[in-house]
Amino acid sequence: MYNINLALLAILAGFLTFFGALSHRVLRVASIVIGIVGTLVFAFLYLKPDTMEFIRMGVFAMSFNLTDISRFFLWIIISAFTLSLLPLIHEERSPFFYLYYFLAFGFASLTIMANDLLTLYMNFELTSLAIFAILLLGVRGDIKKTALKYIIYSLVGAYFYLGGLFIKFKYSGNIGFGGIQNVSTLTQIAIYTLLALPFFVKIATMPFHNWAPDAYYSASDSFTIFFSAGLSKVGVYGLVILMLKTFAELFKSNLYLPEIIAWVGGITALLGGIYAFMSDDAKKLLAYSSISQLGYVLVGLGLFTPYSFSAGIFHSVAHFVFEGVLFTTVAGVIHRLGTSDLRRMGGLIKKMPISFIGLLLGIIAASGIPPTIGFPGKWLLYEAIIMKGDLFLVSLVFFASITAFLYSYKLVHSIFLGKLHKEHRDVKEAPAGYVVATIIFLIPIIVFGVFPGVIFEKIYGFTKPVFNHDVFFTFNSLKTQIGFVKIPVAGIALAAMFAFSFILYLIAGRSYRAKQEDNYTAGEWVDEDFASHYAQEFYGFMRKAFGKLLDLSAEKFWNGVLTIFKAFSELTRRIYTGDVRDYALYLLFFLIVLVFLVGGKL
Amino acid sequence: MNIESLIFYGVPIYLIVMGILVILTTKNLFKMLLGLSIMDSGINILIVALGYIKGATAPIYSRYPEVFEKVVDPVPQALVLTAIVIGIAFLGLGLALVIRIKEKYGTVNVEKLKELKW
Amino acid sequence: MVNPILIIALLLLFAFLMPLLGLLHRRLPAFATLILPAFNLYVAVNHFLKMDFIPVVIKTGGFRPPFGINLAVDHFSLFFLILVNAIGVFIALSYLLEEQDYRFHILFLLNLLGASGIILTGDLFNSFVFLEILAISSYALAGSRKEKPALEGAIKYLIIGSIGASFYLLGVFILYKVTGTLNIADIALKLQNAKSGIVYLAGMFMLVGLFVETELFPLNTWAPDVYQGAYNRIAVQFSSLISKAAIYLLFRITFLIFDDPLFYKLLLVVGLLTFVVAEFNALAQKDLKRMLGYSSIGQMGLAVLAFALYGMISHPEAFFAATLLIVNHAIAKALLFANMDNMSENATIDIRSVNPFSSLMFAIGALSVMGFPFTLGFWAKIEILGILLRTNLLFLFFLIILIFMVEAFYYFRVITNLFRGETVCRRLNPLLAFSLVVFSIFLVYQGFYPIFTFSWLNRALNALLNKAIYISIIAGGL
Amino acid sequence: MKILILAGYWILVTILGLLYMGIARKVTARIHNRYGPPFYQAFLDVLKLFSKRETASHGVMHSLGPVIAFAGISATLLFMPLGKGAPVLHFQGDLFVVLYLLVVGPLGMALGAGESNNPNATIGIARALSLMLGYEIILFMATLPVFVHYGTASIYDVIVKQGAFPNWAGLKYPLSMLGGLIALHGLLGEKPFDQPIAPHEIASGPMVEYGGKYLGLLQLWHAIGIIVETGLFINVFFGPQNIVWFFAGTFIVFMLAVIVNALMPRFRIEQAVRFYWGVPLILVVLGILQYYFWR
Repeated sequence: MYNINLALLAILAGFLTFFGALSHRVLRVASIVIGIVGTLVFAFLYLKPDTMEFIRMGVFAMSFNLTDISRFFLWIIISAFTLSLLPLIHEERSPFFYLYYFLAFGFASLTIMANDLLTLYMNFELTSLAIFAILLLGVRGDIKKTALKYIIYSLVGAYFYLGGLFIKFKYSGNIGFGGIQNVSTLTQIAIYTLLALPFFVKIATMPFHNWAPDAYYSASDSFTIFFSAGLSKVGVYGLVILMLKTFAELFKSNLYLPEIIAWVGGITALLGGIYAFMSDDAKKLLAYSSISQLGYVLVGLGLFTPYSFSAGIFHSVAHFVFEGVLFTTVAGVIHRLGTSDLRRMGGLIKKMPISFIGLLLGIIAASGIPPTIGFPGKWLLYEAIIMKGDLFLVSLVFFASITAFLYSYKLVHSIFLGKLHKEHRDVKEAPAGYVVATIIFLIPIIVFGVFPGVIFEKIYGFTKPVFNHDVFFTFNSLKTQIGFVKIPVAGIALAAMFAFSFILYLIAGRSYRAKQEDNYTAGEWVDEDFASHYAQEFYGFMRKAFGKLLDLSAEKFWNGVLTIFKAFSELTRRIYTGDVRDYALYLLFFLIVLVFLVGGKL
Repeated sequence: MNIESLIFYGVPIYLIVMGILVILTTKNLFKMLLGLSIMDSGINILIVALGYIKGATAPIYSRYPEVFEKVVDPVPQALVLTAIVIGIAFLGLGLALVIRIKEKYGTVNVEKLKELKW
Repeated sequence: MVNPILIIALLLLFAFLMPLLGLLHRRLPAFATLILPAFNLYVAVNHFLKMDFIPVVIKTGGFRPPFGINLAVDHFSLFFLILVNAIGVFIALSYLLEEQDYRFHILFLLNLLGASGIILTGDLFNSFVFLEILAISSYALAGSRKEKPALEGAIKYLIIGSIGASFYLLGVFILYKVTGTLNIADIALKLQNAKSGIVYLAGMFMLVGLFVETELFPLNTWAPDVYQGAYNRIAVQFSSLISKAAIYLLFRITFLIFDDPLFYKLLLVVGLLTFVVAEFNALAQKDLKRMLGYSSIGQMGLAVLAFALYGMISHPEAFFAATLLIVNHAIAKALLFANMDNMSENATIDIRSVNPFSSLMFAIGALSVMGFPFTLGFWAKIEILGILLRTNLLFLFFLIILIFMVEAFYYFRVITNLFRGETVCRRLNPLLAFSLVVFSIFLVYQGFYPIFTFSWLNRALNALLNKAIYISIIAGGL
Repeated sequence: MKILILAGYWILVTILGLLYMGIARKVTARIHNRYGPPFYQAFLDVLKLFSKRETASHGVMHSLGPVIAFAGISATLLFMPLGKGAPVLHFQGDLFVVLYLLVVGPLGMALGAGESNNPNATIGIARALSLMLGYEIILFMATLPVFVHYGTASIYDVIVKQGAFPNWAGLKYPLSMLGGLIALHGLLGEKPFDQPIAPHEIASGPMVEYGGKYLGLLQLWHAIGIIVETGLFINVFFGPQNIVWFFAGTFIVFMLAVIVNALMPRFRIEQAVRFYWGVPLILVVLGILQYYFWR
């Protein structure tokens, strides 16, 4: 059994679901379940390291190889995919939607298994195309514009990648992942930039992030789980593989490149966080948070020390887990409420307790509070940057991490806390698929938060050959030259103190349940209709604090670029005046030019 | 530059230039086709003139070999014959199109024929 | 093996017989137009498979080359013959059930005759005649739709086209005057070593004529109008048949006769200008067919550009890329333009109501033109970027990539609109749908596994590249 | 045994924290030329609050909020060394553990207050979180050169390595120390940075719906918080060599804050944030530059 049969299986399951969705609801659900089970069974039983190639054409052969790195990221994608299929059961969509969904997964897995740059490119493009098709079946917002924006950003990145691929081929004579020898540093940096561009686009690094908020906003809600938690890992994988396999020497020897990339990541993390807490839509907020969190990943990868690199990869796993749970719970809420506008939610904690717990742990992890999965990565990242000695960068990253508290709280408050709206009085807990997915997501949040060594060991397997560094972790503790943390201790301390204060709480007298409107309102009478949910302009005052910073828009910049192109095209099309005499004149001029060209020879 | 070559080369070149000038200056589609035709004729004459050998006779098959040395090259004339036929075909077609255009647009003014542009 | 001269003869015969056939039965002309290209295709494929690499001379009137008119058949010309006739079969089959005047079928056959003749002939003047047959039937076809835009496009094409053709004739004659022969191989033989200035002048005159037909800037001014105005099937013919036959001639004589850096440089500049201007113009279009027309022009420019790079790198890969691009473009554009029949008339880029089938077909065609992976166009794009990089012109390399982005932008803009429009199921022409499916499957299958196209293309290019053999066999009069 | 010692320290800190609070009220009153409550008033308050028979709650999260807040700050305390030689859990975690655990408390309270359906509470929290954007980064950047200077991220190691009086890190990096002091002021929520509470504006913000044992827990949280927050500053910049020094240091720093608090009006929230991005930011940036160029 070849590994790439996983993709074939997914495509098959996609067609099955397509026809299932065409025929009957039950068949649709059944075929989705078959898809989940089939993918998992294959993944557990048949994924094994092997290489294969077919379609050999000259220097190119379509080759696949399941290395340790690919297997690592493949598992993330498989998990995100299967988990996101659970909520999908409840989504009634066009049959094509399911087909594209499975295709996106299939091509993404092929991308990760690719063993050379061109195979990677081909499958990467098709992944983008499948996502584009899914975005075309979006549910809200300006769908056309969103989908177009997504595919154009992706393609621009991909075309530059293609350019980089050729230049790499020119210098190294192959299109494998191998390094380039005997080339000046500047050329190498140029090649790296070109090759890495589509992956920067994929993980929505600023200033290539514009597609992401719109895409997450308008895409189907259960797809965004897979989109953020799973498909963004294709971008992370691409960066990892380029850095580890192709440009390791460059990153080790060059002083500036790692810093620049890390700074780009840091700025992305910060601005992403700021935009996140300034947005009033749940999905857009999560989109920006995803961008921000992937910014940390980029900081870690870019800095290219053994610690930071491991931290970056670990954090990408964390990103998968907590963005997964955040998007799942928010999808459940949107499924029940029919809106993603934070200003029209509120007070759902009593109606959707499991979703609340899921979201709560999700934001705790996203904020990086121990002992959740968000902590070890961030901890290691800070230590790594400090060890590298870039104090301003670590300050930037720390600043970015504060924004996480702001948007996290905004999210959880606007949805679950505050006042329950009248029309939401009969809202029920999210359907079973959402709940099950949420609960499954919660397990790794805690387990890998307390025992990060399990993941670090896998990461160590493929960073060791490059960095040749020592083991810096046990299964539950991390140690660097400057610091040490034993995570269960923090967890136990928290738990013990919680137990203690809970006892204090219990023995200190009864509490009675006050009605929601039973409030301190300075003597005013409050009834059910009183709009007391604070969700509009949550951090509105920060607009004044940030001032012009919020006007910074990559969108405007890219629109400007597009305007230049269009202006140029307006210019060139004037050549075609429509008057046949002009055309004859062109012909004559052209003839005269040609005659002049040969004039010297006559 | 003798008078002979002036006629041989000057006349066709004059015709070609005139034809092109007509195409470039007139607004009337019909006249434009005429210009094209004039230019075509100019080129045809140029070809014939280029193929001419002074003092030679028509290239007609003869039993006497000495005649062969004094015939002009037959190929250009064959070419021109074909070209003339082609020219007629395109002129006929062009005129048919002009009639159609007159029916549809009500005019043969090229300045009015600018619906398709840019 | 069937004598290829039959291709020309039968086409001409049936073109004359058309009125008679039309009298017998009103459907008969349409069937004749299907059978003839199918026969041609059979002959061409048959020859292509059975022929060895030595070109074959088919004498007419009993004269040996360099005298008399002869057909020179090698793999390269057969390859194009197959391409052109396949498109012919496609068009004839797709519109088999359409009610058309028999005169229309005459024009179609003449058009095919012109294209096949250009490809088969070994004689320069003969090529002029066929070029004119092709051109005149094209003018008529372009104007066959009795609507304002079609007539306007046709008359513009007619004027520009006949000026160009006149200069082509002049160029041919000058070559004859210099070398004393009209046989292409013989001319090549005689001009092999010494080319005087007058030969360059002749070449330039001929190129002017050919640039009009191959839609190269700045002589392609008529093309967008024709694409926009004519019937969709005529647009298919223009993008996939007429211009492809003309570009064959351009490649053949440029490589064989004017094999000189000056010409390659000229083609490079012209190709690049065509590509850039056309793609940018396509970006600004509102009318869908006009946009596709500009895209067609752009692809022709790119093909010529790739071809011209041979002058810089002297590597057959340039020809390979150019020809592959032409094949891809012929098929993909045939798909796109024919698919326009399923869409509303005067469709703009904001097209809304369309059926899912035609959206899919449009997407496949557009993806192939853009060179998306797993379409035939991908390999063409890879090849072109490959040769661009060989030239060390990094600026050019990135310019082309930039234009690819522009191309992707305007195509995806339409695809987005197509897939978001509310679906209206128009009645499909079943035969058209069938041929669309065949072509799209070909594009995708060849994208996965392009061995078939590659091996045939390699054979064709071997024939083109073995210039010495071609010249010695044909001019040597074997 | 170890647990008993820990518990002892914890009780000591709680008591001292409450004492600080009482003294702060007294000092403030004296500055305002009032008599003020007795210095043990905070104890009385807490006792009173815990002995209330019945307390209003708006839901599970509302009840759990103060519990989490108290648990969070207590857990943080366990990782915070109380000067040199105080046996706490500092060897199990470093600065970043402390910084992140420090957030658990406010987060718990924010969650609890959020459920109360009183806009004042949420406004207070939104302000508190926004203010964090101001002072947290300053505090972090202020301590950074010290940690890097001693090549460790562990607070305890910093204390040990810097040693007694003339070697204080605060004297080596005076600009950072000054920036840190200003940041600490915001961390403590004293005027002019008391927008989250703002009693006259939003009715003491997050605490508005809390009474009885909840408020009691919050008071204890506040008491411990004072020691932990000032302790972080003292530990980093003045390396207290024993526990007495530690408490003396925290007391002095806290009293400094109280005096400033008594004399100051209140910023608007965006003014406060922008204030931090002005002079204090320049101070701490200079501090970091000092580390790079003039160690």
